[in-house]
Amino acid sequence: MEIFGVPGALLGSQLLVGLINGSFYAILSLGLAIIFGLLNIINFSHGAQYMMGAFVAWIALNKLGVNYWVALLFAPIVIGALGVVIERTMLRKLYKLDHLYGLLLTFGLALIFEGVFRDQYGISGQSYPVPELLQGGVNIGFMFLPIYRAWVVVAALTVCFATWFIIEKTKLGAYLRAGTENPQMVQALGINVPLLITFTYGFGVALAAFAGVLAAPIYQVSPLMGSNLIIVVFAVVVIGGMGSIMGSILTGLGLGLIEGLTRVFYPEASAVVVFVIMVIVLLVRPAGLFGKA
Amino acid sequence: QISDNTVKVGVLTDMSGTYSDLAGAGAVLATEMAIADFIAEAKPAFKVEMVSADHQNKADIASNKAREWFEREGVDTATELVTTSTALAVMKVAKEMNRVALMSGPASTPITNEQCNDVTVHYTYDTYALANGTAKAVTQQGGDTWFFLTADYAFGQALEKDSSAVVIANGGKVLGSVRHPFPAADFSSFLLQAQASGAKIIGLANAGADTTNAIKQAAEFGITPKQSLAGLLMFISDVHSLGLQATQGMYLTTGFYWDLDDDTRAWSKRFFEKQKRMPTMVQAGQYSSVLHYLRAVQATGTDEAGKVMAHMKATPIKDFFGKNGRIREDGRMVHDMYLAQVKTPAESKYPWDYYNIRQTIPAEEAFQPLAQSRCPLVKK
Amino acid sequence: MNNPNSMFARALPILFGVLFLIGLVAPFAVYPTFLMKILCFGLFACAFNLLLGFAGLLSFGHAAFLGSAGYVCGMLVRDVGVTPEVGIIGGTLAAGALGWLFGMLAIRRTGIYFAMITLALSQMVYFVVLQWKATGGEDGLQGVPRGHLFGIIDLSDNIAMYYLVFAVFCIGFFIIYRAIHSPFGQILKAIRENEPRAMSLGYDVAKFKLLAFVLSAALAGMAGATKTLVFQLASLTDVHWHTSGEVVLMTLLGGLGTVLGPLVGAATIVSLQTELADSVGSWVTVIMGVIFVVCVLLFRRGIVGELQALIHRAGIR
Amino acid sequence: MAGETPLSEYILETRGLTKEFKGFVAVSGVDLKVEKGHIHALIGPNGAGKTTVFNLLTKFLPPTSGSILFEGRDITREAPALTARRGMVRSFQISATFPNLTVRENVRIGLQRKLGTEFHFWRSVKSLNVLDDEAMALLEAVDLTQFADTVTAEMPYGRKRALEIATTLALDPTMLLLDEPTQGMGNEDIARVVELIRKVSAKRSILMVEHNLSVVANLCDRITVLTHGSVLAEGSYAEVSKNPKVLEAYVGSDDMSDAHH
Amino acid sequence: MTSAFTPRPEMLRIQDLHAYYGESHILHGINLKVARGECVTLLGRNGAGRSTTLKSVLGLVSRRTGSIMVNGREVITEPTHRMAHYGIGYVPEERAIFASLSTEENLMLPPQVASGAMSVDEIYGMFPNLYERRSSPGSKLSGGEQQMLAMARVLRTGAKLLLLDEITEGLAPVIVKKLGEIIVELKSRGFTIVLVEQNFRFAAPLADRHYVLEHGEIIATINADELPGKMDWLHQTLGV
Ligand SMILES: Nc1ncnc2c1ncn2[C@@H]1O[C@H](COP(=O)(O)OP(=O)(O)OP(=O)(O)O)[C@@H](O)[C@H]1O
Ligand SMILES: Nc1ncnc2c1ncn2[C@@H]1O[C@H](COP(=O)(O)OP(=O)(O)OP(=O)(O)O)[C@@H](O)[C@H]1O
Ligand SMILES: [Mg+2]
Ligand SMILES: [Mg+2]
Repeated sequence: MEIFGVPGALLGSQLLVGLINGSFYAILSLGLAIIFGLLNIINFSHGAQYMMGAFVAWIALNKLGVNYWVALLFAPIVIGALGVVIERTMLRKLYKLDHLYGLLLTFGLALIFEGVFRDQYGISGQSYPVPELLQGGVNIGFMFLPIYRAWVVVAALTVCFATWFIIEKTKLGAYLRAGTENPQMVQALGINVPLLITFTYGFGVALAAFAGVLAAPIYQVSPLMGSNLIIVVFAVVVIGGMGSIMGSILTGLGLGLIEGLTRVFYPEASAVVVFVIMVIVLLVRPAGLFGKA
Repeated sequence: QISDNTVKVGVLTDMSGTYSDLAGAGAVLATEMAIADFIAEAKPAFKVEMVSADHQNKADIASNKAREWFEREGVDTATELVTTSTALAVMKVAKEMNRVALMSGPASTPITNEQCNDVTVHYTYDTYALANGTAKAVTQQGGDTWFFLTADYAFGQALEKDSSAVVIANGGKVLGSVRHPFPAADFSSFLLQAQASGAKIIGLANAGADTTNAIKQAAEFGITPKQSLAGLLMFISDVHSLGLQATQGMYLTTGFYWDLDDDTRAWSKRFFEKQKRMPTMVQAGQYSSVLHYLRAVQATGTDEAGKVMAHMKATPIKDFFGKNGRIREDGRMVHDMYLAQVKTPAESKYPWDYYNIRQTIPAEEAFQPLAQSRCPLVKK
Repeated sequence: MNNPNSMFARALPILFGVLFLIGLVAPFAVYPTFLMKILCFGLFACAFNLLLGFAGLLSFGHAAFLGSAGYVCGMLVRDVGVTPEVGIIGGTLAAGALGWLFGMLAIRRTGIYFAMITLALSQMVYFVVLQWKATGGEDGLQGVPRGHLFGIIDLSDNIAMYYLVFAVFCIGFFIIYRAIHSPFGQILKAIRENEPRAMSLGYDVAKFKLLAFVLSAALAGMAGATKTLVFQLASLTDVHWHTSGEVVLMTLLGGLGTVLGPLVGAATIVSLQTELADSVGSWVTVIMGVIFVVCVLLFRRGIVGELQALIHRAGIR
Repeated sequence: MAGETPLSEYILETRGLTKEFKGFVAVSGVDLKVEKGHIHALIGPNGAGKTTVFNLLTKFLPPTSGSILFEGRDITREAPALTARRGMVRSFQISATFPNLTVRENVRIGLQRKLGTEFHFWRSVKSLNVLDDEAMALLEAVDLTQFADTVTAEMPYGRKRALEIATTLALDPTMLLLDEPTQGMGNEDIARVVELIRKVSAKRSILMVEHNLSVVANLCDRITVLTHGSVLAEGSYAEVSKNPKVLEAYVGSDDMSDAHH
Repeated sequence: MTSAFTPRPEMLRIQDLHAYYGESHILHGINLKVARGECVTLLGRNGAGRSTTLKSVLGLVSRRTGSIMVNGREVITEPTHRMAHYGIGYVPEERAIFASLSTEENLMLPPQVASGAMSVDEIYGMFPNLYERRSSPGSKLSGGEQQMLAMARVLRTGAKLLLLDEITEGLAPVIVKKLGEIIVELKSRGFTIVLVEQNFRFAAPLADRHYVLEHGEIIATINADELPGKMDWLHQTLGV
């Protein structure tokens, strides 16, 4: 079977690969969406925090002998804690101001993080082995699916939907959503909003670090691994609708698929296709696919 | 005869970006070593100084800096210049100011073809030599069907074009290619297309992080070892960062390997002591080119570009790097290149023991023949 | 009159005069190419500031105008063989036209959505520049001759080139200054302050934003075209989103919504990039990062903004 | 009076005006007629749809069905700015000024349009100084002369309302739409604004939403009472205040004056 | 001074309260006390500082000095989110409805800080409009519906000291009347109420005492029984 001259099996495998990439987009854009939605901060250092997640895993493995599974928990905690410090010492001062300042501050932080890691570890990056349990792959008929990639999809989707559930369906989530709008009033109702916000930022950052650990065995762990990703992830968040949790998850997955298809039909354009989609979406639906106008 | 009685060497390189590991600080160190060795050996009557700057892989920064160096700081030669766009920009400034440009970092062949000029030396390698070395050897050894994974920009396309020609000339077939955006992180889609093509060899016409990620993911998807990868532009720094597990068995062409003979080992040890890494061919080439330049200045007693260039071209290069080296009229420095195969982890006995040298490609065969040159300087 | 605002307003022409004189003699004290770079980016940032600082629109794709004008100018001068001033005008018009196109698509959106549409559109421009043969792709458009101004004055002389750049800057700066202090600028300010109200007073808000956008794009293009002549090349860097980000930083560092701030910001960043890159090597990005963080946390009004506030306070006392 | 009579004595007319929000009908089939030169009030319990009607009239929302006629012309689908230029101008429920401009500049923004130079980015701002006399006259009318050079943000709330009205008057509108013009004001300010409205109503028609019935009783020629999106009653204050349905739905007692502040 | 003899315990006592927004000094030493079960009003012209007084109690100003005692406990150093736990409920003048939450979610949101909180059903009984619009997002409510919701929301917390800022603003007379009844009922249930009002007709019959503010200072304290005698003065000062 062929579709536009492309064998069906190849198309199938491309879609699957697209889904895998989509999982990364989903989990990264989810973190961004949470931070934007609840703090009104455009977290430009998200890419750097993703990178640091991967590096923490690498350092843990090579310097401390900590294995992948522990790192999967450990790295988000470490980087999340760093996020908490950043929020407490810096971001806190910016909430009343325009988004622009949050964006600039986190941009500056990204420069610092990337610069320091580059200086310490060079640019070419480090290899992180696939954990033993997940090595190899299975032949699923139309393609060879590395087990590790299958794991990535499962892990990412689980985390995404758990997060969505917490924010949309629990009381804690309701506080968060209300706190986004009018923190003073939520405080007046007796809720410790500053703590909530700190926790939220830490959590968003931890999500980035989690994605970083997931990515470590696939990509080279390198200081710039996040800097090119970040702009695409922004686009995902915008297409989904800023601040919409489900929007960013679904859009992340969907864009992964579309990008995968572009790589077959017009590979040169695969880097730009998400922006084309973004323009079209925003022209038709000004607040993004899932955003509230 | 020598302005200010000082010869100033400018190292314009990527200190912080994608190429900072293969050039960068290591290239600055190599320059310092070259200057120190030159002073020790020649006891020149003039002073030799070095300045360095980060061009951040941006052509405008590079040209701006080069211009400033030439105009304000009396720099006599701009060197290294990894990334073709910066190289092209600087060689024009050098021509305008009549200074010498020594290029050990950049890869593209236009430097010695359409864009060539008489103050530029392209020193270490170029895409033609790499394609020629790797593609030819691999095809001849039975890897006769190819599929290219090409970085979608001028350099990648040139590499693909040159390699395809070599493959076909040696009786092989090119089954297809896919152009990926530059830079890219995820190659699985492209690799799957390469896999679907059924080609024996997947040629990686890209560089740096793109190459390393592609190699890593090829292993992950079970593409290697069923199909083989040929890195068309790989440096020892890439092998080092990927590790032998992922790269074992790959063919690559290099202008230099630290563990080749006693001379290379001696120099590389000195380099290693300072940099804690073994030198790449760019860094070794940088040393060699600067030394060659300084010797020419000493010999001619001037820093005027024309005279120095004439002497450099007239004098064969014989050092640990430039085996059978000479600079042709198009500015191409030709020297022996090596076809290397990456060792298996078991074969590797000590740190940085990465390559088996399979073949020495003689200087005259390694590079694009003058007859094919499109450089106006070449009289036909 | 002790009103510090009016004191400031009266001091401004004097300040401009002094700066103009400094600009005239500067190339004899400072390296002209460096100055030219500052002026080009200064104009770019001023044009950007017209949009962000005075119309409240954050464009995250302004590099598209800088870059495309640069390429157009470069191709006109190099491949068509026109004189430099025609190249600059051509580049400016091209950027203005592109700005109109961008504006038509983006102007009805606000805030972060506006920023993102402009970013997306500029990424497409980047893609075109990368793919199109005529632009030289990754290698950039190299070897653009500076040529002879009006066919007479040889611009390969740095000093001559400098005065052209200086003149372009002054023209651009004047246009921006005028636009801010014009009937149009007044409405723009009103729109930024309270858009629904401006609409209810009968002003077609979208048209004003569009005009501001086109003006800003054209002036950014003017900077880009001039820059191409100065460096004799146009490269992908000019259309990359990093450049779009950089101009935001320049404007903020100098002082958002101040007349001179963007120039000061551009000068600071350009000098930092050139000077630091030589002295601290790979730490330059870290240092830049630290500067932004410190700026955002401590000097939010930017250099010029803080100075103004200082004078203001002194004036009150 | 041959063919030259206006088509109707109504300056503003709606026919079957309806607005649905996802199944919820906020305004249903409202026929509203505002006579030339009248001050017409729109009152009704909370959520009756008053603000929605206003938003429909000023094009901030598109109607689901029905039409709007202004001076006999169907303006249902016109752009908001165009409607404003036709002479129908609104004020907002929440004070709408340009906070960082001075009071004089605020008024000038309103005046500026008739110069036709609003797109002239090459012209000096001094070219607007010709408007200063007129601006001061308007400020005089609302008693804000001494604030002319104050930055608007620094003014007390009540004065901002006055400024807003002055800016609106600068357009010399034939019809004013006022959404709760006295909301959030102290009684002193209310009295001032009532006077102001009376003063400016001389050559104009006014439609206002107002909860303060003493204001309504004082000012309005005609009153339309809205509940649940449709018209419950219409008439003069005297008529409406005796209507038992109105008393029940809106006042909640049998004496309208109970509802005066 | 009849109330001085009533032995009711003190719920709120403010002494020498100064408050600032950024650089501007708004309150210049406010002193007032409210006993449990009392209703007092703060009167004054626009900008007199009535809202600011309420905000200062909650810590929603940039800086404040002086003393604020709630139930005999000094709270001026406490962060805002602790205040609810001392039994303070606040209805701000801008209503502060959570636009992205539905009416019902708005009502469900407040954590219960004390016993005696009203159930959602009780609330709906009190405000039938809210029941009708229970699933609309807060942003889609009419001005008056938002006002009702803001009032209802604070009753959900179980707070016993209510700070109410212009709650009748923009409400139809029917609802204003209803609110009056609600306040009377709340008083009878032992709630303590501080009311900021423009609508003097509404406030006068409810309050035990009136504080008149001007320029951030209390210029007069009028007990309910003194009111008739002070009407003229009030008219003059407030323009009532
Ligand atoms: N965008 C919207 N989407 C859904 N429902 C809406 C929307 N806007 C208003 N409504 C509903 O329509 C009804 C009428 O609202 P409107 O604001 O017109 O009332 P109003 O008469 O101005 O009341 P108030 O005096 O309280 O301001 C209300 O029940 C409100 O909840
Ligand atoms: N956030 C703020 N920043 C600066 N100044 C403020 C702020 N809020 C209020 N003010 C100023 O504080 C003073 C008192 O305001 P407040 O809101 O307490 O007045 P009020 O008596 O409640 O009157 P109103 O009827 O306007 O609500 C006013 O002069 C006002 O301009
Ligand atoms: Mg309303
Ligand atoms: Mg108030």
